[in-house]
Amino acid sequence: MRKELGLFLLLIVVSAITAAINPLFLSGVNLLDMANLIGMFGVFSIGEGFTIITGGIDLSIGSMFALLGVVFVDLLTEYQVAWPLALLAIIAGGLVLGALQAFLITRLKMQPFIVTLCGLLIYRGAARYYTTDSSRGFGYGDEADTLRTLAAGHVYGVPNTFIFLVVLAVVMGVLLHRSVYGRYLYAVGKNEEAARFSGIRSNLVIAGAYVLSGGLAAISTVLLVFYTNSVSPSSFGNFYELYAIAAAVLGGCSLRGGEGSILGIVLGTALLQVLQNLVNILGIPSSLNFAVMGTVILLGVLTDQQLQARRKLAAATAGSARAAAAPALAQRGQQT
Amino acid sequence: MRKELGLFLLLIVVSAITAAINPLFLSGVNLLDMANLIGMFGVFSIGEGFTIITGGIDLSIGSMFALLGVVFVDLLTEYQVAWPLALLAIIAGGLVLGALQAFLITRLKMQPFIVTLCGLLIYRGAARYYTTDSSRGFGYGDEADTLRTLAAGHVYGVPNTFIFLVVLAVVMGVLLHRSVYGRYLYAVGKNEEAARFSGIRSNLVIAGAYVLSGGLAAISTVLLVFYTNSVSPSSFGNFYELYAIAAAVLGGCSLRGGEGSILGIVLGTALLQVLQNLVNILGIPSSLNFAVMGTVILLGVLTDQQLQARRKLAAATAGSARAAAAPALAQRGQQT
Amino acid sequence: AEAQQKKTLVFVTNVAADFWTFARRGIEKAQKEHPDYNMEMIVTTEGTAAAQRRELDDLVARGVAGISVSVDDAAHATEELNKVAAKAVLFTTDSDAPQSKRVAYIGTDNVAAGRQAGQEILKALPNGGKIMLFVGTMDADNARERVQGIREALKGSKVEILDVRTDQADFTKAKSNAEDTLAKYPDISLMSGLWSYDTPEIYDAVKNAGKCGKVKIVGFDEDARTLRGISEGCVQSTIVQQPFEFGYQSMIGLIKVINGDRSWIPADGKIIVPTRVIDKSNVAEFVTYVKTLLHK
Amino acid sequence: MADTLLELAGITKTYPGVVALDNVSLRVMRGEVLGLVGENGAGKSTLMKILGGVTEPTAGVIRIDGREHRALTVSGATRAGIAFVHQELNLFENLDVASNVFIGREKLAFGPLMLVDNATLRARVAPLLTRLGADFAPDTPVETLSIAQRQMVEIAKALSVDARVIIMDEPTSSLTLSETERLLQIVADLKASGVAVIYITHRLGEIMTCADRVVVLRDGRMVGELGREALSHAAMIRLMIGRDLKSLYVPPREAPRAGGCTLTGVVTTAFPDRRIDLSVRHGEILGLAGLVGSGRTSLARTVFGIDRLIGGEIRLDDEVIAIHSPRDAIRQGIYLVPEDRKRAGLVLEMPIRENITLADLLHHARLLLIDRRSEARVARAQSATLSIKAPNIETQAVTLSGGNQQKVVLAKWLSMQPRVVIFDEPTRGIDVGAKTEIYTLMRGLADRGVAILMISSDMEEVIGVSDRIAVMHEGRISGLLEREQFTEYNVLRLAIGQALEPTESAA
Ligand SMILES: Nc1ncnc2c1ncn2[C@@H]1O[C@H](COP(=O)(O)OP(=O)(O)OP(=O)(O)O)[C@@H](O)[C@H]1O
Ligand SMILES: Nc1ncnc2c1ncn2[C@@H]1O[C@H](COP(=O)(O)OP(=O)(O)OP(=O)(O)O)[C@@H](O)[C@H]1O
Ligand SMILES: [Mg+2]
Ligand SMILES: [Mg+2]
Repeated sequence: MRKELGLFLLLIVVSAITAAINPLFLSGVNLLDMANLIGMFGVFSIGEGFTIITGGIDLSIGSMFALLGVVFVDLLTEYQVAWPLALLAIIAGGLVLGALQAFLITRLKMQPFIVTLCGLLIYRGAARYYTTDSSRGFGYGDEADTLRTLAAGHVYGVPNTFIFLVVLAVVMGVLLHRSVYGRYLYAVGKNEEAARFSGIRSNLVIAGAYVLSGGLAAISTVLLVFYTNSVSPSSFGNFYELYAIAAAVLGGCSLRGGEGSILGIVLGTALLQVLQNLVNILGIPSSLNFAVMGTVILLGVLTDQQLQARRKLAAATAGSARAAAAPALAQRGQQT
Repeated sequence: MRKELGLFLLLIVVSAITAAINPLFLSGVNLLDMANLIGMFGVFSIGEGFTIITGGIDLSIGSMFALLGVVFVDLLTEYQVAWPLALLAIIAGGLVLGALQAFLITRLKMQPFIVTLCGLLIYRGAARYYTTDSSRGFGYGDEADTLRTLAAGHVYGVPNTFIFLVVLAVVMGVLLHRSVYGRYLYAVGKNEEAARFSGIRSNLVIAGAYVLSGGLAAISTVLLVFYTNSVSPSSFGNFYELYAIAAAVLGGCSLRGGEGSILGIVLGTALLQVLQNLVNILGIPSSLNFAVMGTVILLGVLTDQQLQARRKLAAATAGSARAAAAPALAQRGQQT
Repeated sequence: AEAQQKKTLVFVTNVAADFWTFARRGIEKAQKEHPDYNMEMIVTTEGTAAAQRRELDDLVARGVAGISVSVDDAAHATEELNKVAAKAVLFTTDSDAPQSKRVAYIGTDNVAAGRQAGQEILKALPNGGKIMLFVGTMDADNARERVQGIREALKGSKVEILDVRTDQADFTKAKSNAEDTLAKYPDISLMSGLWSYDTPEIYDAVKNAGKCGKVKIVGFDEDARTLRGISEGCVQSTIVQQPFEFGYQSMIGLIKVINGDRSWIPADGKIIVPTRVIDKSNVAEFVTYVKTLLHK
Repeated sequence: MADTLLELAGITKTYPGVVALDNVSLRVMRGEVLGLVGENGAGKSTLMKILGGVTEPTAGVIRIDGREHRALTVSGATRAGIAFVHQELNLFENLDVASNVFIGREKLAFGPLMLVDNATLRARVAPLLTRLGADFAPDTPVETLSIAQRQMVEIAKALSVDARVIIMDEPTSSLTLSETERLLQIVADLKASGVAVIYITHRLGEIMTCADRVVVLRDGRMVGELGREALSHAAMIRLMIGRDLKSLYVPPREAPRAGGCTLTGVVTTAFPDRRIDLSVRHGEILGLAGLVGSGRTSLARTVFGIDRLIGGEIRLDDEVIAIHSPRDAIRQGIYLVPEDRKRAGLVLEMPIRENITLADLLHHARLLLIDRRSEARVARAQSATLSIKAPNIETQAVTLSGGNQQKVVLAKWLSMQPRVVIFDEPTRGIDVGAKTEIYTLMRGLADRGVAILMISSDMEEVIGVSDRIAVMHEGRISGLLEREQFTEYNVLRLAIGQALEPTESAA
């Protein structure tokens, strides 16, 4: 929880400074806009977090958005499929892509980085080929109005995406932190061999994370599509996997696996969105958008690490020696 | 060497098929064009390979190109600096950025993925801010003609970039495969702790790889700048780190560290360039460019892995036992 | 506090490109004329509809008075634009969204620009020939419209469009696309770059291949090397827009509307800034103009 | 002997190129303690893994309660009442002790939600820890535990299953005498309550204490069985290595010389409030005994420059030396054979040759380019001297047995000029045959004038090999024993922090 607390403090400090410079930061409109974005980005970041906890990574998310996005819009507009069906089809699509990657990773023992990198390349290529590089959107008609209201509407002004994220975070939080599956996920992420020796079917556990990530990416696709109302296959969702990874890592996930929490991921997402918002709100040149993000991530991770090291040193007075040395070594040491 | 042989065969097969469909693939013009691109991409892929062998990764290369690129052009055009000075300045710049990252990774014990991801964000932001989002190019004058001839010229038709790559590959090959530093690099990549227990200064060894990667990125910047003659801070070199990683991984580097060869990296680069070229030569829709690349990487890595597993099975007759099991397990280990 | 009093006008681009530097100069000129306003330019980070929507939302939240935006994926942004139009004076520029409630569009007619390019291609290839088009991505509106214009102009002629190759705005890829085309089609007659960086990369590739004059080039926009190519005679001509005017007129127009003057806006809201053909005859004068704008 | 609990019949297991087990049959009776011994690589762990459901046999059957199984799964084995303490630690550092103990067998709450009931898990683990005499709580994160403490968690894991058979694969390899004794007591208790224990160890003394029956494996075959009455060190060793062992320990040939390595007031990070004074003379083997966590490894790491020296000074032949990194130590001729050879001693994926020359590479290089022939020469010479069993010097270290791996680590240092060598648990997990060879090597070094500090938790070894014994207790040296004072009793008294009995010191 310490990690989350630190992140929360960072979030508060950044927000306070921004609000001090431009009070409009705290205006209702702005907060709700941000809530909406946090909602959308949070959903797929949670999925990414699961794959990172297994010690893997999912680089394919952004391209999945493009592929599922164009298909989704086409289903609704071109083929006039009823929205519940279209929604189901897209979610199924996400799950299948996730399962495919999971198969390559767990069965054929390929590295997650490679598999999902190829996914990144292939899905976007497929989306571009399928549309012959033209964008898809809801233009003239009002397709799937019910679904649109669900995905892009709000309740008492609070965006549904945000409400959805809160509910999802609770459910996933229980899954990750309280359920057997969650425990196995941590176990597999830390020491897969030992997990197998304990009778855990590690392949299934890992596969689950990728399938989940695919499913959540599919849901995010729908949210994002209704946010932008259009999908341009070559740019839709480009680089979003990096947001997700950054959010998860900021939130305490370790790329070595076995670490991370849902609360952390959500806070990480929130911080990234606040950072982007403040660039616009404070009128900082937009070219500095990424630079601000990079700097804050760097400083955030660095501070956290230094604080933790100090804490450990203090704890070491209680008599532990290897404790401090071992993780420091493992930091960049061998895996599994 | 087996891995390199397999890759070489793949390269031959792909080329043969392409040439069979369109013999122009083997025309002098086309081969020399490709040689030029292989030359440019090979240089920074070798740097990336070094960081991957340490068990790390360098995601910042592409953004370095942008930042160093705009500065380089400005030095030559705006500030009229003599080209040898400008060249030195840029190489120094690359080394310094590399050293900075190395410092964060080895001294402050941050994960390479995080550090270089932040580099990716920050350098590009800096480039865009510095230029206020306008591109830099050699327009009206003929700046640095000597350097241009060096970087973009050719000898008996063979592009200098390619010749440079060959020389560089030989030098780096000796460094990696024959020198003390190379041996240390593998040792540190495989087992940092054991390396330290043997008196190797692993921090220095790892830092060396990042500095080298920065330096080679700087040289690539110069080559790329003279290829395109202009640098747009927002798109120059975007995603090139992925090419480099893909080339290195195709060429036998493992993201777990401790594996890889210069020959493999060069062959990997060549394959990627051939794949892009064949998309154009065969008139495959451009939209499928990335998809073709993704598919071939996936199939290549997969086939190689299956072949290796089979070979190991056969080799095991010689008596090695646990050896087979261990790498198979580690296969899906986490990355650093 | 004073900054809060001043009304803020913002110019939002669709991608980060050089083109917008000219617009920036236009905005700077307007700023000088109207120091009582606060003028800004936002060059988007991503060039995606999502990123643009976020920027617009943030600007509305900030309470800016006027926005002129080059719309990403105009056909589908209506709803968002209407939301913005309810809170601020909204212009579109460069890329229009005619269904939306924007007050005015200040920019190019890209189909017309395409037709102009088509005419130039016909002029360069009186006996017909094979041509290839190059662009960043085809899912951008201006790319589609320009291609459409070119096709319209070439209809019925003996000029054949072989293909459109895309490069994702990667200059290196743009150049290697051009090189590969020269390798694949030794008999290609003309290559045309639809985005500003495409033409100079084509020019380099053609020149390196020693095919200047044999392979003709017609392009868009005013990249320095494009203009140099025209002076040298390697590039036939280029179709230039007047982004300076986009920036300048957007700002001046926004101020007029804020002050209640809408009389200058036509019924369909479209204020077309005409495109010009730059060829050997007028390139010298144009280069001087560009230089004074960029290097001041 | 009527109660056969389970039976392995005709078990064969082949790995590609290796026959790990060849037609082994084994019967386990209710309430007996079955010792399983054999050299490294004899197939002990493999046999037990088959029984624990971790691997499948190539041929043979497993009979439990009269039912035949071709193979077991982990959960199947657990259901059949088989619990397993693995040789390699199989813990999850990111989880707490209770979660580790019950991993894979969580108590669930809220029915279909499959949530883990942590409170119950902790409540169940607490008594087990008390029984083992562990000094940590059920909710302690495992990452903060030492190796020995972790081994206790592994044992608690096995005890937590309501097992009929508990397999213990080298459970005491990291434990010192007092914990070992406690474990042996637990084994006795288990036996009394009718639970069978299969006990694997290379410490034959433990077998002598607890086993009812011993089965000996060699090269994957069962070569013999000894009943309680026929049990002796010599008998076991004969079966294990197929010949008699002349003597385990070699006496010194020369008396220790003057000079050596002296520590004065050394403070380590592990015990910032304790000071250590110790000196090792050239030509002697100084044993360093102590309980788990007494600070011996920390001392070794500090002297070797891995951990920071917080205070005090290190002298070598009366000269104060500054050691900030292993490099400094190596330059002074101070070498460390670490306790965890796979992690710290070897680069497993490298060939023997490269491992041997790793620390001394600059001597095999001209202009920083490596001279492979010079490397090969040294590597070949070393593997001949140490009789490393491997096809050739290009064999990867992973494929070697534990003993041979340890010899490679030794070869690395012996190819240079050692002045002081610290051995941390030099024979952990190594069979008797290899042990003797290593003892002989150590003695050879000492006779050549090298000062040797041998950290060991194996009481027999400490007493058998050392010329003097220093004992550590909670971060300080609690006493020094000369040869005539060497008794288990004395070592143990010092290890638990009590003074020697006056009669002893007077004698
Ligand atoms: N990984 C660890 N985490 C926390 N504390 C540790 C760790 N390892 C050792 N310690 C503590 O550091 C102190 C010294 O341990 P050290 O390993 O030096 O002792 P040791 O006598 O060599 O024990 P061992 O027999 O386990 O190697 C002890 O208090 C021990 O509990
Ligand atoms: N997963 C595996 N793959 C291939 N060979 C293996 C594997 N596991 C064990 N072996 C081989 O099987 C043989 C028996 O190994 P095992 O681990 O059972 O020996 P052991 O008697 O437990 O030795 P030790 O005393 O060192 O623990 C050895 O030759 C070993 O190399
Ligand atoms: Mg074993
Ligand atoms: Mg120890």
